[in-house]
Amino acid sequence: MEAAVLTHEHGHAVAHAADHTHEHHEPSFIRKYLFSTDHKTIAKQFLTTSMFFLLVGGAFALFIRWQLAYPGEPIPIIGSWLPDSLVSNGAIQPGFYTQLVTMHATVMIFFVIIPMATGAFANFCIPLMIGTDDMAMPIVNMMSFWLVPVAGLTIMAGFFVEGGTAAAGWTNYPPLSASGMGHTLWVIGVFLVGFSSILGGMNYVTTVLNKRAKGMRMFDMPMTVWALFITAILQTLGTPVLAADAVLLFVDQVFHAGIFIPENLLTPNGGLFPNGANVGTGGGGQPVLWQHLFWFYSHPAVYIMILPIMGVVSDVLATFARKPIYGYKAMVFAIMAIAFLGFVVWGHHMFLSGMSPLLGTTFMLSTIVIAVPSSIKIFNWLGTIWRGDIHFTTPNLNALGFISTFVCGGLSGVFMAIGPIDVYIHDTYFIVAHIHYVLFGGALFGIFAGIYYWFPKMFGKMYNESMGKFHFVTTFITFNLCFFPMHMIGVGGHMRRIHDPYVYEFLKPFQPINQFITIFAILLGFAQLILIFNLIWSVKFGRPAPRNPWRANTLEWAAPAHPGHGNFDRDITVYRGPYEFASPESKRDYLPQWIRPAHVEQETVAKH
Amino acid sequence: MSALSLAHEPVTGIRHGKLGMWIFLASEVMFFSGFFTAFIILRNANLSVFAHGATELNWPLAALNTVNLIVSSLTMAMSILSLENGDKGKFQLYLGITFLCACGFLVIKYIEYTTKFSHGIYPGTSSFFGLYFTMTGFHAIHVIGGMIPIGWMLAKSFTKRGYADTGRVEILGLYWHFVDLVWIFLFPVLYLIF
Amino acid sequence: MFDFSWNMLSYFPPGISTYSEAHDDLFALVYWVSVGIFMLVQIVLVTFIFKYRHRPGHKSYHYHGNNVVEFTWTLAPTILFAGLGLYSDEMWKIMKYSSRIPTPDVEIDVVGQAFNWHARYPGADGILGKRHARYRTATNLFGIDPTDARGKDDIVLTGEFNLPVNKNVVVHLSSVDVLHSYFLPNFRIKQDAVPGSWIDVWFNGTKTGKYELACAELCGSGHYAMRAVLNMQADADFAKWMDAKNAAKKIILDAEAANPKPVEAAAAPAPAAHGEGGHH
Amino acid sequence: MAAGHSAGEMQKAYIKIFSALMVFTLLTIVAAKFVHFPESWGSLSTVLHVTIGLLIAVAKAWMVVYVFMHIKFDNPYIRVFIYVPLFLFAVLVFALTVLGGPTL
Repeated sequence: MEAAVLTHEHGHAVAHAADHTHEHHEPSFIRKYLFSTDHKTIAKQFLTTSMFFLLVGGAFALFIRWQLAYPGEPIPIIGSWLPDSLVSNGAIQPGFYTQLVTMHATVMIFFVIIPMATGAFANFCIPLMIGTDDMAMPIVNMMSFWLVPVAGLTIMAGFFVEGGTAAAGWTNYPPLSASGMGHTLWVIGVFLVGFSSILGGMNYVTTVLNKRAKGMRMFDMPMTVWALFITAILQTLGTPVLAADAVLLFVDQVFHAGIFIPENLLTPNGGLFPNGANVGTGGGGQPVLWQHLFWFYSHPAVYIMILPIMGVVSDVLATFARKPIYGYKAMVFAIMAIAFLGFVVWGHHMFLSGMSPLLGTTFMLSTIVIAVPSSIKIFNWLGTIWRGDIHFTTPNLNALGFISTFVCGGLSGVFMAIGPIDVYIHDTYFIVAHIHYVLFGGALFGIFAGIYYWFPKMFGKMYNESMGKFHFVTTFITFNLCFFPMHMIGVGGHMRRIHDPYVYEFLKPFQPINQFITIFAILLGFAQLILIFNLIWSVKFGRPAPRNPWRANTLEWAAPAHPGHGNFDRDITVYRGPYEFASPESKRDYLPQWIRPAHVEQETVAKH
Repeated sequence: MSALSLAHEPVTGIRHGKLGMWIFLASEVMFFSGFFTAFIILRNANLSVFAHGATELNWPLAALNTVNLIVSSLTMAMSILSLENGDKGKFQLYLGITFLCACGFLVIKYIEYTTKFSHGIYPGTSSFFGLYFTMTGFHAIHVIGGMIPIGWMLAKSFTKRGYADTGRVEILGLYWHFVDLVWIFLFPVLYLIF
Repeated sequence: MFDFSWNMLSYFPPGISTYSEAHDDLFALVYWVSVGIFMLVQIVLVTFIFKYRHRPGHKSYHYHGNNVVEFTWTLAPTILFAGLGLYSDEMWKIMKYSSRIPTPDVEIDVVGQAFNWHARYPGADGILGKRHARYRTATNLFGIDPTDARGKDDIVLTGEFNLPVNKNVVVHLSSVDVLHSYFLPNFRIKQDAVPGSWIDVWFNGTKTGKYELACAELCGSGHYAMRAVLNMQADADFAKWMDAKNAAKKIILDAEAANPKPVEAAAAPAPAAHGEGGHH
Repeated sequence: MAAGHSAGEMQKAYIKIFSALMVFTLLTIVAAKFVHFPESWGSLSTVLHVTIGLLIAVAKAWMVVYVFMHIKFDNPYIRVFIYVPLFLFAVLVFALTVLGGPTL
């Protein structure tokens, strides 16, 4: 059936090709856009999919914000469209609210930031930046993408099953998550998206190790590739643990084996929780075991979300400061250190879980050490722009914005690393502020920087610069005004994931702050439409991009303006590191990796 | 365009597929690590339940399966060797034995499972059996996952063109030995020691 | 628009436990260190952005970095952060190590149940009766052992609890269904209530008054309303309140002894206030 | 084929490993099912059974990896893919059992 469709479509495409006097044999629409094995097409598929999910997740966030600012009041316009099982008179019901917080985080983490960072960027950048034609395993690559929409649909299907979708938070802690169809779908979806991540990761590691262009040593690779490479290692080693955890939760949900469910638990109706442990021969399950295995993946996952972005930002900063990366090797070692430490610090998410306090001390010390490589990176970025020649293009603005917000997110992380302080701020809005400073202010600004930076190579068109700048400025301002006050209500004790904070006396004074946050959250949400409009408009009407619009040094700019299958139209040999900006060897202020030394000499200025 | 020399020998000297397979196996080790960690923690918390559960299992059948997998591992290694020597007949023979061993493994597994079900033992019976069915079940899925390419290569080798991609058979071999490896740990941990 | 303060520390609810001050001081230390680093980085960043902006004819400095500088800015944060970690460990030990829990003056059991908090007081004999999960039912949430005489007079309360000030209170914490988290903002206390295990939490309140107890771990749709009130009383008032509760319990126990049919104890949990449907 | 090793040598090595695996399988069954430690040893007897069983399993696994999976002959670089996940597994188990055990 599949094959029949393929050949049928294929025949059509050939006919069309003849009509339009195409020179080359044109693959069918399905082969070209749906089941393409070209890494650039797969990158675009990842990009569009996660852009779509970004809008979905953003909409969920605005629902949440509306409820916190104006609890019990109907959602404007949309409220009346939603079914009564979710809203009453247009106002969000508590059950729907917990589904929203769960789905907002699930979508944003598993279907926006991870696919964007390790799907879109890794796919687009790795082969181009190491000077090769495609990934090592193109078909595996295609499978890696197609698992994402399947997983997304599986999780989204939860909204249409009895009892609604998953509602136990994105961390899905049992026993709350151990019953209900929505939770089972969540577990299946996460397993699938994890499989996609593993397939992607093994492909990226192989590609980087095996397919580098002639002359390119590991230490000639751009920071983006380094970061993506280390991230891919994290993906392949961390994700399977989450997969195993998900399988065990599935066994608990479907067969009630009692792996995470202790003996004799009550359900909310007062009955006994269905559980192998209750029939007499069973043992007590351990809810904390889920948390250990979950965070053993999900802490490295935090770095899966941020490391690629750190690489992208390094490249963007160097290019637009027209200056080599300060401390290239130190940056690489810092990434390695973060990745290694990332695997031994998961317990700081569990200071309150009731685990042994000795383990708490251990995790506290290991976690605080992770601040060191992070600060090395910050200092090196500052060193990079020091005595530079900074051009304020949109990608660079986003990269600079990244540094500014990431410092804040990193420092608020120190509070969480310290156990006794975490006791108080755990599960409050301080954590929410932190995660958004890291994942929105950090990852998303870096993603914007990357999208603008590689847009010309991806689509062969230039994006609209003024619209890009406007998008950055509005996003940066509204972002800070939206998320910074969350630190304050967090210190005030405002819990996260609560449908109506004002049942508590001590939270009542925070309603004006919540309204303030909501106003800027709405503005922030709408500011993203500028980005989407800019991208769509520029793909259609943008000015054609030159081959190397940023006068950058890395190999992707050696490829044609809009590279086709196979990427390069010239042989690629690498002669030097990726950041030879303002080199005295060259008359120009940049010296690409692929220029032959003999060729450079022709334009060399007299050495002083 | 075709004169481009972008496609060159793998930098590490290890074929893409083989390198990818090793990374995948590293990933698989972590996957089973998750199960084994859960097993260790729950076993320590519920020693008597686990000890009782293990006595319900049929260890002679599992021992037979162990032998089964060891034989298949040997024949898999020998089949690669035969193909490298160009001995098509022996390649088919050894790969055939490997396939048969895998079938035998699944048949024995089927007998084990159905006996458990007939005694009223299901994954929900206790956390021990939850883990037992999960771990052996995922191992069995891996066996099936290995049988598909084994069967395909075997079928291909009987066609006119034959099958001569030693690199691919070697990659498949790595996977197959890994499946054996997992069983080497599952056998004592689930059936023997408690 | 609202009371706004740049000083994040001013948002803390008033601290009223013996270690809330030490906790807030530690927080303040980390806060000011962070503010210092934050300001430093932002000022440097803005200065560089302004000073090294692109101007025609301006060329950047070709420089790859310096190992001495790298070493310095690796070592400095290592010392700073490791010092901070080691310094905070003492506070962590005070809050969490069971070996550091002082001799209790008052001991109670607390369990979370979607969406209520229940507490068990030792009753007239001053001793909490034995408990085990296998005795747990919807009406015996604590799993009080029916064969243990010391458990007969235990008093179970829901939603509002009284405790004495200036006494070491030890709470044995658990849950009967899903994870909850025992959050007393004014006491700087938070601890997950984990079904299947009993975790000790201790505090010593220094001020009388009504304080709120919240659930901080998502436990279902009614999570937001899983609120209870903790009434901190002077010693004498607490004793009076306790006596009244014991007397009331005695009447029930006596009636039970006289009447062969067991009278439903006052201990039976009130129906959950916000529990309609609840859990999926 | 492993460089510098003739097919005959390899075949001999395979048969040797195969025989060792068979012997070790027998050994592990005997140790677990037919060796009984004195009752008075109590939980030590369980600990001994577990240790012996796992040691034999590790030895068997090592033989499979070393010879059947060609680690002995292949690029030494591949060993990384074995050591790293084993290290992480060790971290996980160490944290949950040794550090996670005591309540202080």
